[in-house]
Amino acid sequence: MSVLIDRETKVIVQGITGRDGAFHAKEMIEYGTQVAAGVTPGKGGQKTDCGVPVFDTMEEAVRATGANTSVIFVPAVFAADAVCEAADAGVSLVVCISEGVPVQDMVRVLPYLGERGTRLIGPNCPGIISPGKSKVGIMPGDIHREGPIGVVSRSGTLTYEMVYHLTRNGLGQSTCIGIGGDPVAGTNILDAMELFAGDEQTEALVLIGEIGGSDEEEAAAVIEAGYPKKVVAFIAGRTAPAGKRMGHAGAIVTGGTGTAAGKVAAFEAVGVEVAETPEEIAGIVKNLL
Amino acid sequence: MSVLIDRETKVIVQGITGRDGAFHAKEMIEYGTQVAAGVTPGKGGQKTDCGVPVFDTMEEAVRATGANTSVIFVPAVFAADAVCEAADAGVSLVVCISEGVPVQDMVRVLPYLGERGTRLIGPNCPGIISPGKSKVGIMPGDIHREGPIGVVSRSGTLTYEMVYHLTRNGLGQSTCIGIGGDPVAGTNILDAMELFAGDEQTEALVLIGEIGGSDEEEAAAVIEAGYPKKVVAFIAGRTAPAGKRMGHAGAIVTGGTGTAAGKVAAFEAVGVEVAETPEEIAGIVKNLL
Amino acid sequence: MKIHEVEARKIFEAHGLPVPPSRLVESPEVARQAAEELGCPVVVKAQVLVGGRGKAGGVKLAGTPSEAVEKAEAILGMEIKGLTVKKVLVASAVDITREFYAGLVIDRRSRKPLMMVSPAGGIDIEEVARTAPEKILKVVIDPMWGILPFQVRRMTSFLSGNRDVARQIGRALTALYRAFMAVDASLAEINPLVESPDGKVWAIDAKINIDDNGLYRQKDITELRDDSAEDEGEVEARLKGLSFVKLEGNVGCIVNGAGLAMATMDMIKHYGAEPANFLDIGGSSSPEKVLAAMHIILRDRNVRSILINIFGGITRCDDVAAGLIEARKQLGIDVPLVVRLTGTNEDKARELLGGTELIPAATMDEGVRKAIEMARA
Amino acid sequence: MKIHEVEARKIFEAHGLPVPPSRLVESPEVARQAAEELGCPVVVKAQVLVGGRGKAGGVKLAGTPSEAVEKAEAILGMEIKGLTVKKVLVASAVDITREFYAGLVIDRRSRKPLMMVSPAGGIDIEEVARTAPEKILKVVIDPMWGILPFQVRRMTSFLSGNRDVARQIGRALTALYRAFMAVDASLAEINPLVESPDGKVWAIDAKINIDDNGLYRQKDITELRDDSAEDEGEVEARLKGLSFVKLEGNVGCIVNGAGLAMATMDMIKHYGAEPANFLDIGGSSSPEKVLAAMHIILRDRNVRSILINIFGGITRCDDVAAGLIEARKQLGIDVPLVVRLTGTNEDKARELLGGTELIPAATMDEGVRKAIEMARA
Repeated sequence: MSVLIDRETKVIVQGITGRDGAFHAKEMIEYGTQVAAGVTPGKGGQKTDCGVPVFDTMEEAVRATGANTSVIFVPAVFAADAVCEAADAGVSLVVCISEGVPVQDMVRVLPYLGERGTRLIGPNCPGIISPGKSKVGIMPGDIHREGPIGVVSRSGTLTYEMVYHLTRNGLGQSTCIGIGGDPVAGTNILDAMELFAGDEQTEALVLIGEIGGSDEEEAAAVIEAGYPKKVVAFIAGRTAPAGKRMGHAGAIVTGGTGTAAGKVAAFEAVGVEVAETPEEIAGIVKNLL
Repeated sequence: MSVLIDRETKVIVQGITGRDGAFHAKEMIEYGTQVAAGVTPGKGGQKTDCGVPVFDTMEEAVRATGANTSVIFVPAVFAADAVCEAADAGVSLVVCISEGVPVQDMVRVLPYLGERGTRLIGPNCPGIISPGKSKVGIMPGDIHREGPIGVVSRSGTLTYEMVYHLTRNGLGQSTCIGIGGDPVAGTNILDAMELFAGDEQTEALVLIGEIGGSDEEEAAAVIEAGYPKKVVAFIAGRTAPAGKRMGHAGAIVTGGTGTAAGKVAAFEAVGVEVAETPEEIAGIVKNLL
Repeated sequence: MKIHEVEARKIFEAHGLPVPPSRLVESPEVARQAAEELGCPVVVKAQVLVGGRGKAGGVKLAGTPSEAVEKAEAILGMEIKGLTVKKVLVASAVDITREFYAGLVIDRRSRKPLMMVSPAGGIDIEEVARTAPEKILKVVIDPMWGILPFQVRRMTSFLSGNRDVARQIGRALTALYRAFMAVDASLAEINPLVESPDGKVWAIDAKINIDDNGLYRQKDITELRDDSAEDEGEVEARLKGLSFVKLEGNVGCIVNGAGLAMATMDMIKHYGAEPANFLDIGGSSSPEKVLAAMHIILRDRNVRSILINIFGGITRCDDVAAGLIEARKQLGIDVPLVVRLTGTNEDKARELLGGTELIPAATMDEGVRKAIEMARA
Repeated sequence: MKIHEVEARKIFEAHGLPVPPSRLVESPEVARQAAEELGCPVVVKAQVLVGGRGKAGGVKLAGTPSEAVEKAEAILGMEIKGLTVKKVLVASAVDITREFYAGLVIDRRSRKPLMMVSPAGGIDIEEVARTAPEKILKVVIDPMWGILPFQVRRMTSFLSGNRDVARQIGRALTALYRAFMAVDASLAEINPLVESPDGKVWAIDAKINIDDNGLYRQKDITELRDDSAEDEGEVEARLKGLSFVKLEGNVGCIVNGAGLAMATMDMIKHYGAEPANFLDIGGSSSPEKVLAAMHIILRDRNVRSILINIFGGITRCDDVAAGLIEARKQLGIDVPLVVRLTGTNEDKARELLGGTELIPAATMDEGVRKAIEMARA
């Protein structure tokens, strides 16, 4: 199996004529993803260099192709509109790569999606990859291999670093979900854990957390209550000072909550081993399996 | 069985110290309904004549009693707030008797309830009765008898008239749901049909429709697609002129849509017999069973 | 509640819709002045609260101030669907290249505001829906967001290929939505929204119905209510808290509950007669309401008999009986009254009415048949 | 983005919160004038973008204009958490009967605005949360509705038994919410909201943080940014589109991606040294960004070595290498650079860097260890 995306996933790229959209549409196609269409208002009727038809609206693109997923590369200012347009057009999964989306936009976007039964990954995320099947995002495909490890992460390049070590040590991945670094995300660590809980391919889960919020603490509580997969964790930001935003809008320690130490302790208290460096992760996972 | 309410239903009366709220709380208790508490802001700590404790907020009332249902008698101006308060406090069913709620309030109330998984009946409705078990509403209890007929109705007294004939002819009711006469209601005919579809006690359903909207036409389509219960209908407003609101905010024929003739034809086209007078209903139901 | 075009124009304008300037006038001479001030050509439009003014000759173009006087003379005093025209609007006329339709209602299915636009403006939208549904685009609007940019794009590109015109239409649609929400409208319509030869977009007609339930928070609009544009009985009913609609038959009826009232009318028709009215006295009805109801029905000289059909619940039958007795005393009642009272305090009511000439009926069916019989006698 | 109290007060006031009058002054003499105009007593408050001003002696009461001068003299020029006080606010002092706390954030769990109120105002709310959590009431607000009346009732009755005070608090909370939403705030706080002996409610402190992602539509607020109140390196980083946070160690680092940058810092610590900074050059990094990053890090005289840790994806390793070469040319680099480049165009980068004195590392682990070694050398 795998979660969220597989060989059947049919993708529309919103913002396909932009620099990033065009580049990553090509990369996704090369990886083997079914990129069915692109959308850029005012550019309908064109085709991209890779032969992907471009439509003016999501509604037309979905009607013409039957796509079930969209990935968004539009500037942050237009991102909320693009997400709502995708949900309205009926896709069941939206992956928003765009970063810089105001949090108040997300506060309104999420109930809108909820009413329509659409899942959002992101914003400000690297996307999703089910190695060997489909890639809907911007991660380098070649560091991944198909296998039994699920990955859920709040960051981008750190995930690549971790996956690189997993793959080098023969630990392929079922699906890697980059949930993004914003404080309000469409899918959080708990939501992603729920998805992996029912996936047969996944034998163990690597959670890559960081400072800010309490997703990791809540994940620990879920694990304590009984979670069907083995879990290993990594927490970035042990040396981050309080009150400073560390790049990601969501990575900030406020008033003693959201510290790396608290998250590490929460995991260790429920028997989840936490790697101290990215390289360590592979050894820990191997010992578990 | 029965739908929505039964002997286990625990009710909070919002607006219990008002004239209507006080009167009907008493009537409900006399019918056998478990009225656990009442809420009126500023009157917390009192008890009603029937010994029902009054709280200032729904949150306190639910916490203290574990009630799962509320029934609202507050003036229309405060109704949307009361419905949201009930949903926020965690009850799963809210019955809003209040009439005169602005439709734009309902437009905002319904997504609010949707996010919290709360069902609303009404506004501007007589409520629900599962004869012999529980009554959460304002209908005269004594005209009802327990039995195999489900009733869904957009009106109040017309329903009593119909139920009166059913009961006199030995046709008891599983549950009667008065969904209310407003154009935007928490539960419409289709939603109610879905509830009855899974109810073992219900053998046949009486749909009491009226002019305005297209609930009845959509119900006919559902029946055509295969509905597990036998259905009989009545449509009020065959003589209503176009463009005039007939009492209920929702009872208006606009531009040739929502006519009684159209609704009758839609039902008859799918084999649903439509009674011409309220008295006829019992005979038709008897022939079906 | 319906409001006049002139008021709807003001509301639209206040929310940023481009509306041609206009003057409301009550006499032909003032129409001349208005036409001179605005500059001709002007349109002279009857202000009545019914549709189809155009077809009825209530909207006319005037090329000169004198023509404006003529047209105003012709329209003022005209009867349109039973209503006398007392005021006309004199509005700057706009040359028309294209006509669009834009309307908003609350959609019962999605339970949200629904915007409808069509490039076939200027004609009855129900007609377009019947004959060319592909010419109507419907967009459900989320009240948390208002119209989203992608929705504006869908609608404007459906209406116009011209980018500048599309931009103006987009702004107009956004303004229409804001106006709709701000006044608790149940319907807001621009038909037509037009494009002029110089590429400008104008709302040259305006229609707004207000949700009666929202009126309590729309004080400004409540003051706009024009009683003179409504049936007298309906105005009186509203003031007394009753729901009343006048019809053309001769069997009057007083009922508690809208559904039962409609069913009563239907049954009168079913047994071969015509109902004179719809009248719902509502839930917890006092004797005063019954008295008011009798007063309203007795205005109608067509009425030959009256059926009182009550299924008591919250409504107490003895209250209704008391009201009827009071009405007999106060009003000169010269038509037979058939009374069917079932439910709460039915026995008390029977006692009160015993010995009067009121005609009792045990069931709704019997009541209807007796009332028809009386009306025919 | 943090804004000064004086600006937060203006925003609150514009949204209807009762805020005592005040003047922003930069010299003790102007403080006298302000105190005379406002009437004594006044409070003199340091305007710095850090918390804990009160504890640091940055907030003082003055009973006379001369005292105001004294206090302003004492506070102006003071250092609070590394920032020099350049301006003070002179505000009318309010007598206090009770102190409340009211704050708003975006709640990560409900993904909605969350209002927190407490009758234990005036002290650190985190402290209250730790020691007496039952003194904090949290209410999730639906952005479609804003604060609903029942929520206002819950909060006001939690704070005050006095009906008039509760009514004023209710209005203040509603205004606080409006202000929060209007300016794209990520945090808005009144601590304390006070009741005075005459039963009036006042917001006597004001704190607002703005969501950086919302700044593009908050032009007025963007202009309020006070660069002088921030670290110079952080200001430069922001202007160049980099994320930078200065720390106290001596191993500098330049990384692509916030998570990897944190992990790099953590690993420096893990191997026994201290990171000098957090620096994320972002996704599609140009040579110019690398140059800017080097410039920012080299400001810091503590830095003994710099690790460049890149996991190329969108970021191209050759771009980073080109930036490094340019930096070597333009900047006098006197510290060793350890370079770990993996991923897109890794080979090209290696070619570019061949023959330079840059120290290559094959893995992150090796890079960190080499950088620490160099720093210690």
